[in-house]
Amino acid sequence: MLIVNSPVKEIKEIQKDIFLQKIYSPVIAKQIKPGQFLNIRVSETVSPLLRRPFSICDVDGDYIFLMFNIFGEGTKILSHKHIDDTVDILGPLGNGFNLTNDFDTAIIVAGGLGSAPFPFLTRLLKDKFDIYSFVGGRSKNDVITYNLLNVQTATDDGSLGFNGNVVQLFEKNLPSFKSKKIKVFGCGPNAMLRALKEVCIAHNINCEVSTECAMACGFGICQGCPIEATEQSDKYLLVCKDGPVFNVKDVII
Amino acid sequence: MLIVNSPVKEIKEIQKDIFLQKIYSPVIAKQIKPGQFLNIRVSETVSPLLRRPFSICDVDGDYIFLMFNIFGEGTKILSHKHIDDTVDILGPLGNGFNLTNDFDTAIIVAGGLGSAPFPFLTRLLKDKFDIYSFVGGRSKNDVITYNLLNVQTATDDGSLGFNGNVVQLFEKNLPSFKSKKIKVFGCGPNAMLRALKEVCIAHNINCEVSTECAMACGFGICQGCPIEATEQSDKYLLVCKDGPVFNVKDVII
Amino acid sequence: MSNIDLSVTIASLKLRNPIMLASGTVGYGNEIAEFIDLNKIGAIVTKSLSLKPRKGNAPQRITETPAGMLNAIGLANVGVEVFLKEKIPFLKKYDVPLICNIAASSVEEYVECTRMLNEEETIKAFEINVSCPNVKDGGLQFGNNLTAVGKVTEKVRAVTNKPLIIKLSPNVSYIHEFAQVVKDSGGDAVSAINTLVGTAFNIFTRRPKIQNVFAGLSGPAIKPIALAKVLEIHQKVDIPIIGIGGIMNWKDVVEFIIVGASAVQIGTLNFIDPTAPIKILKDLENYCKQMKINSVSELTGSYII
Amino acid sequence: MSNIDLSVTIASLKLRNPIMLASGTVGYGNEIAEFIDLNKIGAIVTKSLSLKPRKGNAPQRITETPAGMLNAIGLANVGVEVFLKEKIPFLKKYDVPLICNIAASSVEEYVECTRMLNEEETIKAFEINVSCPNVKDGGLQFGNNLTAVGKVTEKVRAVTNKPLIIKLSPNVSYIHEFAQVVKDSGGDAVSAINTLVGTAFNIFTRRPKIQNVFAGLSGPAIKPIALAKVLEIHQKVDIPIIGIGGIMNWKDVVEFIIVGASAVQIGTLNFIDPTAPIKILKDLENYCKQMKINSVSELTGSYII
Ligand SMILES: Cc1cc2nc3c(=O)[nH]c(=O)nc-3n(C[C@H](O)[C@H](O)[C@H](O)COP(=O)(O)OP(=O)(O)OC[C@H]3O[C@@H](n4cnc5c(N)ncnc54)[C@H](O)[C@@H]3O)c2cc1C
Ligand SMILES: Cc1cc2nc3c(=O)[nH]c(=O)nc-3n(C[C@H](O)[C@H](O)[C@H](O)COP(=O)(O)OP(=O)(O)OC[C@H]3O[C@@H](n4cnc5c(N)ncnc54)[C@H](O)[C@@H]3O)c2cc1C
Ligand SMILES: Cc1cc2nc3c(=O)[nH]c(=O)nc-3n(C[C@H](O)[C@H](O)[C@H](O)COP(=O)(O)O)c2cc1C
Ligand SMILES: Cc1cc2nc3c(=O)[nH]c(=O)nc-3n(C[C@H](O)[C@H](O)[C@H](O)COP(=O)(O)O)c2cc1C
Ligand code: FES
Ligand code: FES
Repeated sequence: MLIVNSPVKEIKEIQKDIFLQKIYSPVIAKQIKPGQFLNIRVSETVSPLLRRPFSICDVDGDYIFLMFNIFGEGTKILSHKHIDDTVDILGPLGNGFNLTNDFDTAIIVAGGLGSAPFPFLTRLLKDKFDIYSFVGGRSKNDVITYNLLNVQTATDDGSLGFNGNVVQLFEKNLPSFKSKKIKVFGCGPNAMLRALKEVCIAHNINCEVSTECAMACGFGICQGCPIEATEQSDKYLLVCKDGPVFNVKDVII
Repeated sequence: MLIVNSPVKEIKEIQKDIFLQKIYSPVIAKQIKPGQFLNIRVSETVSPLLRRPFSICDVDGDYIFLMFNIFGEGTKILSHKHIDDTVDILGPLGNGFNLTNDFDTAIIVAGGLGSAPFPFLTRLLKDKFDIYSFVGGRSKNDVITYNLLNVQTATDDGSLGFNGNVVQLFEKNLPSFKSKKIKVFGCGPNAMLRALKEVCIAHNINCEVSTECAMACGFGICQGCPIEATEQSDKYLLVCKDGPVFNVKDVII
Repeated sequence: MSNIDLSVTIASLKLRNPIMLASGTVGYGNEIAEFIDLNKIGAIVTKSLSLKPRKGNAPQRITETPAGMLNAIGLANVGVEVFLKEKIPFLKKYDVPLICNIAASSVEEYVECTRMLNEEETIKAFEINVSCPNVKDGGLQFGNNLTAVGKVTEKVRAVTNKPLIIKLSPNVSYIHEFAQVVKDSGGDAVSAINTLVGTAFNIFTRRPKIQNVFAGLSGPAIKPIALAKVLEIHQKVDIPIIGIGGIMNWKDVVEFIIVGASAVQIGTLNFIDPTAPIKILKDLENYCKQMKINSVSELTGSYII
Repeated sequence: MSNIDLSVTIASLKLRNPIMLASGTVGYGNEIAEFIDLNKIGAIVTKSLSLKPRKGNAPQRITETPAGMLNAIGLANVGVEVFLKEKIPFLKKYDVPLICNIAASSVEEYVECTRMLNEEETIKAFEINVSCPNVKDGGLQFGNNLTAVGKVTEKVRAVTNKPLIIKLSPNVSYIHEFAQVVKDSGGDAVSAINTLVGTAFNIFTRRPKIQNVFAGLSGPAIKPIALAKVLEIHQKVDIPIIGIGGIMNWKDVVEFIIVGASAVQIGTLNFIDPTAPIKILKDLENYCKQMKINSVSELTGSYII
């Protein structure tokens, strides 16, 4: 964990309303792993006051990438940064995806901005594993397939790909992975993660999801980010410290 | 009085720490008079919350100019604007200098950033009147002579021009205006304005000063900007509405 | 024309919409009328009036704080007589409900002010400021004292039949107790909240930034506190509430209404954007459309807890 | 090395400097130790401890507000026993005064917690949280009730000789009355302030943003209020004050000290910049140099009004 002021080097609108920000931050780039996140202070003023958590989207040499849409004030300010304006980064945070497990095929299941952590995961896994990506959204504009491999898409309104949600699409395709040792990596809205958990548990599939919740500190001192554990019930887990990546077996989403 | 969102077109550091900002704002440019001011919202966020008052420094065609230094958060944000970023302007505000009086020679007495309103005044008066400018500051770097005419300078530390304050310099030069019908226009810190008032009243010179104080609204609804009147004592005058320019005879500075 | 009903009712006071302009943040209406059409506003509340003119505090009266501002104007106002003679004529030209806010340093003065203003038909209601923290002889002891608030309400009630609104102090532990006293003493509604007591010092001179030392905190900084006070009253006392405190946009207005306000007042925002009240009205209407709400009054206290 | 004396004394508690880390904003020190050298800090205050472990409130527990944040953590903590067994060993490694903050729902529980912790020599003082607004069975009634605060102080005083600090609720009209009761009941110092009661609602779901509905407001938004409370106490009661509320930088620290604080606590800022406490120390020293102040304790209550 460190705090570094890093210059923005590029901001691209990779598709309508979705921004990719390239930041020069060699030390973070060196340390961070897929599934970890950064807590970013977008302004020196008190508005917004708190840092904003963002998944590490990708790493390329000394550069890191964030992916976001304009949700509120913080992301608006972030999207308006000029080249060489700096952002104040606290990270790397959280645990990241567990990549040591025994699997030969990685399956990504992402809803909406849930695609954010997966370009980096894909980059690291693609030479050693088979990767299949199921990507969904409410509508065509919400589906983000940027830098993913072997993509199949789903939209709630049928405007792109499969007409339905991405977990249904994934389940429909499950039979094709029968001969593989698969591991699922999920990220997206809670409702989607719940559905994904159900499917994976029903089919006894190893599945990790990156969860989201309101955060203040991002590193375990505020107790602001509880998530209910499946087992021990006398205490909550913390999304920022014990997660954000959890095995679906371990938490109640 | 109107509210307009106007784009910044140029920011120049005219001397160390002193910025001149050129803004495209045709309607304001058309209406505003020297000595009036603008109340500017520098950010869409709540930080800073209130508008910041600035004298109109100059007008050129459809462009207006502000002059400022980095004092706190508001002026810092203002100085960091990029070209075509907008500022939210409320104005013109206040009364401005009274130029209908009977005088043939205008004398400007300015301390520090008190020079701000005078480039515009000079521009409007220079073809019809003689103008002499006495400009002071604590030290060389604080003396702002930008676009002023017939300038004599004073510094407290003697690093430039007369060694002493600008009011002393002005008083020393008074004899040279004996044959003229002079009017003095002053702006600067309160201590300076008090001294100027004393000199002008002692010598029975017509003198208007642009005063400053904390403001919220800038147009008379908050009652935040009282200044004590010389005459009637059952109520305060408002700097924003009754001023910011006052005849030194009318107010207790 | 839209078919959303924005009108609201507070006791017998009918307003075309719930957006009022708060006391002390619009003077007597003259200046803000240059920016907005007062006829479109729900109601305008005057600067607090006292029996005699008050000069107010010496400068400095205001300073900015994080997402807020402190003020200690000291109730500078023209006094009831001058108000009636010189300020009412301007306001008569508009078709906007006028609410007179009254501040005083004794129960008798509250009653006397009300009596003098009561005849003027342009005045549609009274808002009694028991909570101004900046007047040393009045203010605090009234607003933070249940008995005093009860007594003021009762005595003023006795001299007017116009809707009587008591503007409550937030500087108390349980504001609903005050709302209950107002109700029990014959008041028709409460306004919540007035400013919170605050201060600020210059660290180089070690002097207070505000000449009066203690001052009133307003602006978005106080919004969460104001919302909690409104909700507390709504949960415990059956009385119409006018929500005030840190409103910056239509979303804040909706939030106040959801937690229990029948109408709201806009204060500090008028200094920053005097056109905001009108913009908010449009946005409020859009919200109602989007949420399929026919009448904004349905929203009042519609929280789901 | 500099020749500015930053050390301060609060009753018998000697601190190397006035910068403490506030309860609930640094856990038990483990995480923040990755960012700063705890040995340089004036003191560290633990998350409120209760007799038994507390799971705390269900999510959502926090939300941002203008220049502030609301929290209703619900005093999630490991409990006194686990604290002694598992958390103290880490803290023992540092030479930083440890202050145990205690929260309870009854006078007996306060006393019992204190008794259990009193033997542990690493603990240099107690801070009694009578003012947490988020615990329904405890909290509010204690902090806003003079008699209860007096009783807790007296009973806890009876079981410890260590410095006893009572952390006051700001949700009262006259906080100095509480400081006076603390003094009269044997307390050594007061901390002011804890969070203010606030709330926030989602306008589309109409549900509270915080699961507990009411929550505590902290951050720069509350600084002017906190300063006024500290000043009020300093003007009326002769007791050491620890100033808390919205500190974002060294200037805020100086402001608190000028209005009467002997030391300060940094809360929400730790979430935003955990290295800030150390930076503030340097800047505080520079300020003293610039102002020709030899000992920071000279500054306490040095306002000129
Ligand atoms: C581990 C993690 C990784 C993330 N990765 C990304 C990413 O890669 N790209 C991206 O666009 N977004 C990501 N997010 C979400 C992102 O943090 C929010 O979109 C961002 O905070 C919005 O800030 P804002 O100021 O624009 O919006 P605002 O309108 O100001 O809202 C943000 C506020 O809402 C609260 N909040 C944030 N998230 C939640 C939530 N899930 N539930 C309830 N309240 C919440 C916070 O307290 C915050 O103060 C991630 C969140 C987490 C926790
Ligand atoms: C009529 C008028 C004209 C002005 N013209 C100019 C100009 O042309 N150029 C220029 O650089 N500055 C000018 N100023 C001063 C300018 O408004 C301040 O420098 C500016 O507000 C600083 O804002 P900030 O956010 O940078 O500083 P901050 O540190 O945020 O301080 C500004 C805050 O201090 C308060 N404040 C501002 N002025 C005073 C004061 N005189 N006394 C006490 N408190 C005060 C305000 O409440 C404001 O919120 C003028 C002021 C007035 C009233
Ligand atoms: C400069 C100023 C002057 C005020 N004067 C009065 C007043 O005279 N009477 C009164 O009842 N409230 C007065 N108030 C309080 C406001 O009406 C309102 O209750 C408070 O500012 C909170 O709302 P806001 O956060 O929207 O400003 C004043 C507020 C400000 C900022
Ligand atoms: C997330 C959070 C948790 C807190 N938990 C506690 C607590 O357990 N006990 C306590 O006495 N105060 C607690 N506080 C209050 C702080 O110690 C402090 O009094 C308050 O936040 C004001 O200071 P600040 O504005 O610097 O944060 C908590 C504050 C926050 C923000
Ligand atoms: S965000 Fe602070 S503990 Fe997780
Ligand atoms: S600044 Fe508001 S009345 Fe002058």
